[in-house]
Amino acid sequence: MDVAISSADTLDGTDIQRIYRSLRRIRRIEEEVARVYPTDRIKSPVHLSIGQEAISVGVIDLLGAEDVVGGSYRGHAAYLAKGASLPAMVAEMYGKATGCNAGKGGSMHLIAAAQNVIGASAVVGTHIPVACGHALALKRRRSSAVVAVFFGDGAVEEGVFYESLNFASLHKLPVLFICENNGFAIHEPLAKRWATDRLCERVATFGIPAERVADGDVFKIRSLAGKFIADMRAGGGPGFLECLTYRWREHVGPSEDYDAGYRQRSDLEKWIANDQVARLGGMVDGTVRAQIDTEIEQEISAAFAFAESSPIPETKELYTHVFAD
Amino acid sequence: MDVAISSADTLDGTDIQRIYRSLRRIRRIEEEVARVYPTDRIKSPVHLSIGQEAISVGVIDLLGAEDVVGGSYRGHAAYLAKGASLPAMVAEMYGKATGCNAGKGGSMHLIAAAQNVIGASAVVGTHIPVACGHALALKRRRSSAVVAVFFGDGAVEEGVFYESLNFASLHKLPVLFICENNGFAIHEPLAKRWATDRLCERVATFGIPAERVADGDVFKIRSLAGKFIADMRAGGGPGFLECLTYRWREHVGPSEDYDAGYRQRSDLEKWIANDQVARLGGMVDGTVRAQIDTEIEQEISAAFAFAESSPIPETKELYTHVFAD
Amino acid sequence: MSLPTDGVRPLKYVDALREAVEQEMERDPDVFLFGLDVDDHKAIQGSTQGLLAKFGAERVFTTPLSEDAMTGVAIGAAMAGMRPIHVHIRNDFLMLCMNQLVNIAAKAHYMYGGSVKVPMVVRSMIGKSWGQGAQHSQALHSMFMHVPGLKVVAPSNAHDAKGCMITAVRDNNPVIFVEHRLLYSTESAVPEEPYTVEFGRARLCSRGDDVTVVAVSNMVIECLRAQELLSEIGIHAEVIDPISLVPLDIETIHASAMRTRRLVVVDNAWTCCGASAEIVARVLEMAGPRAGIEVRRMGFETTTCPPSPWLEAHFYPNPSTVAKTIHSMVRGTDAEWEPDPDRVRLAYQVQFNGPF
Amino acid sequence: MSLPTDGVRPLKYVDALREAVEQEMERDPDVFLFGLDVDDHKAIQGSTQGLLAKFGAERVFTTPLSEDAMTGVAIGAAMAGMRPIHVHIRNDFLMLCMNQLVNIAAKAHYMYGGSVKVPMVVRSMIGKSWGQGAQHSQALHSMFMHVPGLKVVAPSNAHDAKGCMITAVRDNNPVIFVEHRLLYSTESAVPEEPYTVEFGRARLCSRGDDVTVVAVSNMVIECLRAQELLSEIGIHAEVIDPISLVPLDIETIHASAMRTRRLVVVDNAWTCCGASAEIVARVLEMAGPRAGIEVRRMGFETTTCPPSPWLEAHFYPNPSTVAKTIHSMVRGTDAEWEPDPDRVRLAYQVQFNGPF
Ligand SMILES: Cc1ncc(C[n+]2csc(CCOP(=O)(O)OP(=O)(O)O)c2C)c(N)n1
Ligand SMILES: Cc1ncc(C[n+]2csc(CCOP(=O)(O)OP(=O)(O)O)c2C)c(N)n1
Ligand SMILES: [Mg+2]
Ligand SMILES: [Mg+2]
Repeated sequence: MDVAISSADTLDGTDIQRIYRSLRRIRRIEEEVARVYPTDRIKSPVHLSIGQEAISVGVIDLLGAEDVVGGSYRGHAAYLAKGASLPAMVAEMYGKATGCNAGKGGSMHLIAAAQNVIGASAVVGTHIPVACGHALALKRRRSSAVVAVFFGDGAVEEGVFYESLNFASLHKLPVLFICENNGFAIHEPLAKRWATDRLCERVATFGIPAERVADGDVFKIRSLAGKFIADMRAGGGPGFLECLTYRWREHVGPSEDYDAGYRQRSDLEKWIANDQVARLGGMVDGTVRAQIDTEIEQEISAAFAFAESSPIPETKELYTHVFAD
Repeated sequence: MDVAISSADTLDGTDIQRIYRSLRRIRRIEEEVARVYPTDRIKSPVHLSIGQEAISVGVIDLLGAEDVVGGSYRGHAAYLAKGASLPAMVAEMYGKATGCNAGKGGSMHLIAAAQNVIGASAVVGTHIPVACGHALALKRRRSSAVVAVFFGDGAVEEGVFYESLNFASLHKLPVLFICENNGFAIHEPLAKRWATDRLCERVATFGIPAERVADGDVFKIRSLAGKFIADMRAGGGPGFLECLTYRWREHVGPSEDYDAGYRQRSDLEKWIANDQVARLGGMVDGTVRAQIDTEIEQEISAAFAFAESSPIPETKELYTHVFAD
Repeated sequence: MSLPTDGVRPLKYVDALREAVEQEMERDPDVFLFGLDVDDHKAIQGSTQGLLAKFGAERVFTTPLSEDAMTGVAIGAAMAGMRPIHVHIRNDFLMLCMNQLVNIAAKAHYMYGGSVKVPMVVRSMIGKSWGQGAQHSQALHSMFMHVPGLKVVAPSNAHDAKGCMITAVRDNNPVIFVEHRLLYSTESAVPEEPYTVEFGRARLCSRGDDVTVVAVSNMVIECLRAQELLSEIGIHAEVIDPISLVPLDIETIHASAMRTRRLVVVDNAWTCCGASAEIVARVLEMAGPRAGIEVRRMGFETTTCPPSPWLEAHFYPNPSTVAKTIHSMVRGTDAEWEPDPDRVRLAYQVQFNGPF
Repeated sequence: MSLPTDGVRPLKYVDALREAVEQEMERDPDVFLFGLDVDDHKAIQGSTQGLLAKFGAERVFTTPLSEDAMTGVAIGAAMAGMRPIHVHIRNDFLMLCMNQLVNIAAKAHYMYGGSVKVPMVVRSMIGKSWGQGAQHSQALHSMFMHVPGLKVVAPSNAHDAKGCMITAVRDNNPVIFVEHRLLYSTESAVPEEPYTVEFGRARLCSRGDDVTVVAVSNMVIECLRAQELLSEIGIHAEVIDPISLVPLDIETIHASAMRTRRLVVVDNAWTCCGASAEIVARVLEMAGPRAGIEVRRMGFETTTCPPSPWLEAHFYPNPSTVAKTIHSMVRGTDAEWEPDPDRVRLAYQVQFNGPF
């Protein structure tokens, strides 16, 4: 069964199932992180992706193993969508030796070199030029691989964002910039931070084609990303995607915070009504879906069990890796 | 006699004479700096304004004493146009105690607090947010004064430029940004540094009206600046002016450098043909002009003589002003 | 240093900071407070609570995420005669505005020949625990100490936090105000009235003849606890809190070290080119070769801060490691001694569980 | 440290830098060179001359004025397996990219659990004279020494410049490469072949029993001249060039100071929390209280660098002030001595007249 998507792309049932699985899996992992969080077994602050999964999933669905992904401290979704290890991620949050960063990074810096997840910075926006450096290396090596780098609406206020755009365009680097615009930096709304919302227009003046997806539609995101990625593989320069989205939970931590007064639950409700996990779930055959859901739960249980039973780092690990050999 | 200007403004003979005097004065001062330079009496690197005078003069002609001007290390023109002391400037270059910075700044940091010349940074672009801070103070104090800040085409590549634009627009600060685009940062042409030349378009996306003057016409510059300044005095936000121009001499130092290979003398010749000093000179009655020119020469001689005869700083001055009382 | 005693009540560090800023903003309309999140409901852990309501959005406002330009804005506003207090929620983020701080703020008064002043305060917090790790746990004050023209203060208790903040706001120079997150909830006796704590005068926190301990910021608390543990076995540590690092009251430290002949500097930071190096070097330069002062520096381990608590536990000096270091200096390295772990655990500093 | 002797010829520091980069770029296609102005006709005072022509614009290229992002680009490229050499014409400009260097480059290998490496070299020059003043004359290496994960080298002669550059390019960590503008024209014997100068091994520049002088970067030249002046009156200084500041060969310095009982550290930088503080503190920690080592730090005056030459003359240590300091340590403060000004003037370091 082929499904006609608003974006005019055509995806078959396998595609839909794969995308659903990825969305659902991330959602459930994050929910489980939130559930476990109060037990204090997670030893790291957590910036959950719940509600924003469609962006990572939509973009990364079209990337291959050799392609590169960089994200921010709110980077669980991108890490997972790229196929990096779930047990290693949970173990990292648990501060265990088996973590993807060996217990030395924490949830804000997830890395998976084998899957080309290049790590993340907790200093907003500062991973963007690093991603451009990866793109430069790919280009110099005549690779057809590309880089996708994710960041929030706060990151575009940092000067380094503009410096990076200019350089990436000047050198026609294969890097797709993706702004996950959830309208807030911590509790501060765009209105207090952005002079205007003409972001795509601005990025375009750097000679970078820029598109905006206002409704969180995973297929639109995927389709636009696909166009950019194809262009980049053909030697074109960078692309830019602004995706409006919504952070369902608090900025950091497991809970909701609609009582804090800085935003309204009614805004959440609009986004819940448009939830891509539920939407895609509805597009998958019930039996298949149940099967997928079960597998996800099993994978999650196993991952948390793995983290739980993993050894803590040896004290000497405090001193290793200060310098590389 | 009224002179009809291309920009449709009307200036009378006094205006033209004043503008001519300012242009000619700066040109001659800079030429004198260049002439004296090889004698080693000037104790500071010099980044001459020769060829770029019309920008400072055109903008600052419409500013009052209470208005504020900030510039870069290539800031002699702005300093002089704002009416700051010539003897103090020359003395500063000579490293004398009577210098505008008491011999502690040098040519790259000229300041004149009494004339609201707020100083300059030698780290490209980093004076731009400082100028915005002055504008914030003016606004908070309900002053109708405005700030004009000058910088080169290199400065707009620094992230802090964009951060400053966003903040200035967000807070509707009375600051006029003026980019003196002479096509080079030291010897590097725009083509190696700018992804595109859509600068004004980009600035406009911050909600800042932006205009470009391509031909160096002092009247156009003055007229556009006048519009921005009037808007700001009326409570409007910042404005942006990009002025194409040409640096006639080498980046730093007194000489020409057309033998270096990075640019052509033919480019200079186009700009010489369009020289605003000569142009305005031609608009002033010969006798008046001779009188102005003579006065300028006398002023310059006196300033250099003042610098020459000024005392050197006392050694203890090395240690004063590290902290303010 | 003025120490009024009327209207004194126990107050938390976080509230002392807030009160100082409130009183200065009342006193002087040129004082304003800005920085990311100063106006939200969390109010920088409460340290800016209520100020927006009281002074309005012109004087209390958040900013875009543009630390570099915002620092320039503070400098410009300060040069124009205002008195900005610029807040960063993390000390680590100061790396984004080093150029403005080092190349402009520190130098403006000097390079402009004394014709301008830059009266601004830069607040920022040092993080610890909760797995914040590499980029949210640094304490980089020594970088600012290195550059002439910047003042650096790191009050360790609520009283000094209030007094230093008032002094900082009134100072005509850029002041880097170093706060430690774990100090926020600590209480001390704080007068209601505005008062100043003079920069460049160290505080003697405990008297002792066996060793001089200079402790910076949060380490004052850790060292006082170590001092308690040691006093139980008859070792008497003189704990000195320099309060301000620039200017530094080296005379008090030097005089104490000349008496005790042992100097331990415990910084809440790395030691290499740190405040601890400076204090040790300066004391020994002053003391001369015949003083016979034994010196030791303690601080962050020479590594990156890991989030895993089992590793992080060894990253910081703590009452036990400080006490043991001092014990071995006083009683010799052969003398074995392990402070009672239960007593060590009683240290005020329980594991921090966030939020940031 | 390898010291081949075949094909040795006198070479200038600036050419030694160029040659090292050229040879490494030939050897390893992953090495590339970028930074503002590396490809123009001035070629960073000649230190990148000819490299564009030889290796092409993909491997030798200028950048926009975007120090922060360009540093991030270097880091990313390095993480991806390349070996960038990023050039800044001024040490002062590193303040613009402190965040990338401190919060990412220094920490990546550690915080990513060893799964990535960041092999990059950051070149930058220290300026002096020609009235460059406040923002073009700083030497901020101690800030980098403070942060674990960064290596810092400051070769003082052409031989070490070449060998250190080759070592730096091959190192798998970020290396801050500190150059002094006034060293560029100095010559020393440099082998034609590629060779490495090992980090963490100090060089003994002159032997002496009266005082140990540790000199950093350009100060090696100044101190050797001071040593000459002193030797004429029978005072013998042991001048040590640490070459690399991180890692630091403290053992060599310590051993020398234990013998001479006098340690003078002369840094080409401010002293507060500087390399000089670190070296003094570390030696005295190691030496213990009974070593009786007299210590002295010299460096920039604690002020901003002024452009006026009459003020600037007093800002830096020079052969005369170094010699006099040592003289008073060895012969006592009462012993008056003024080095012959003519002999002092013979110092290699004539007034620098630019260009930058
Ligand atoms: C440079 C910097 N400034 C401030 C912070 C504190 N901070 C942490 S997350 C955050 C919000 C960033 O917002 P955005 O980029 O929109 O990402 P989101 O959290 O919404 O995904 C801020 C301000 C930081 N980490 N880094
Ligand atoms: C941040 C920074 N990077 C590099 C330099 C070195 N530099 C000095 S002047 C200059 C050129 C700047 O060009 P532009 O802004 O166009 O001004 P212009 O000199 O053309 O007036 C450069 C790169 C500097 N001073 N500051
Ligand atoms: Mg956001
Ligand atoms: Mg230019």
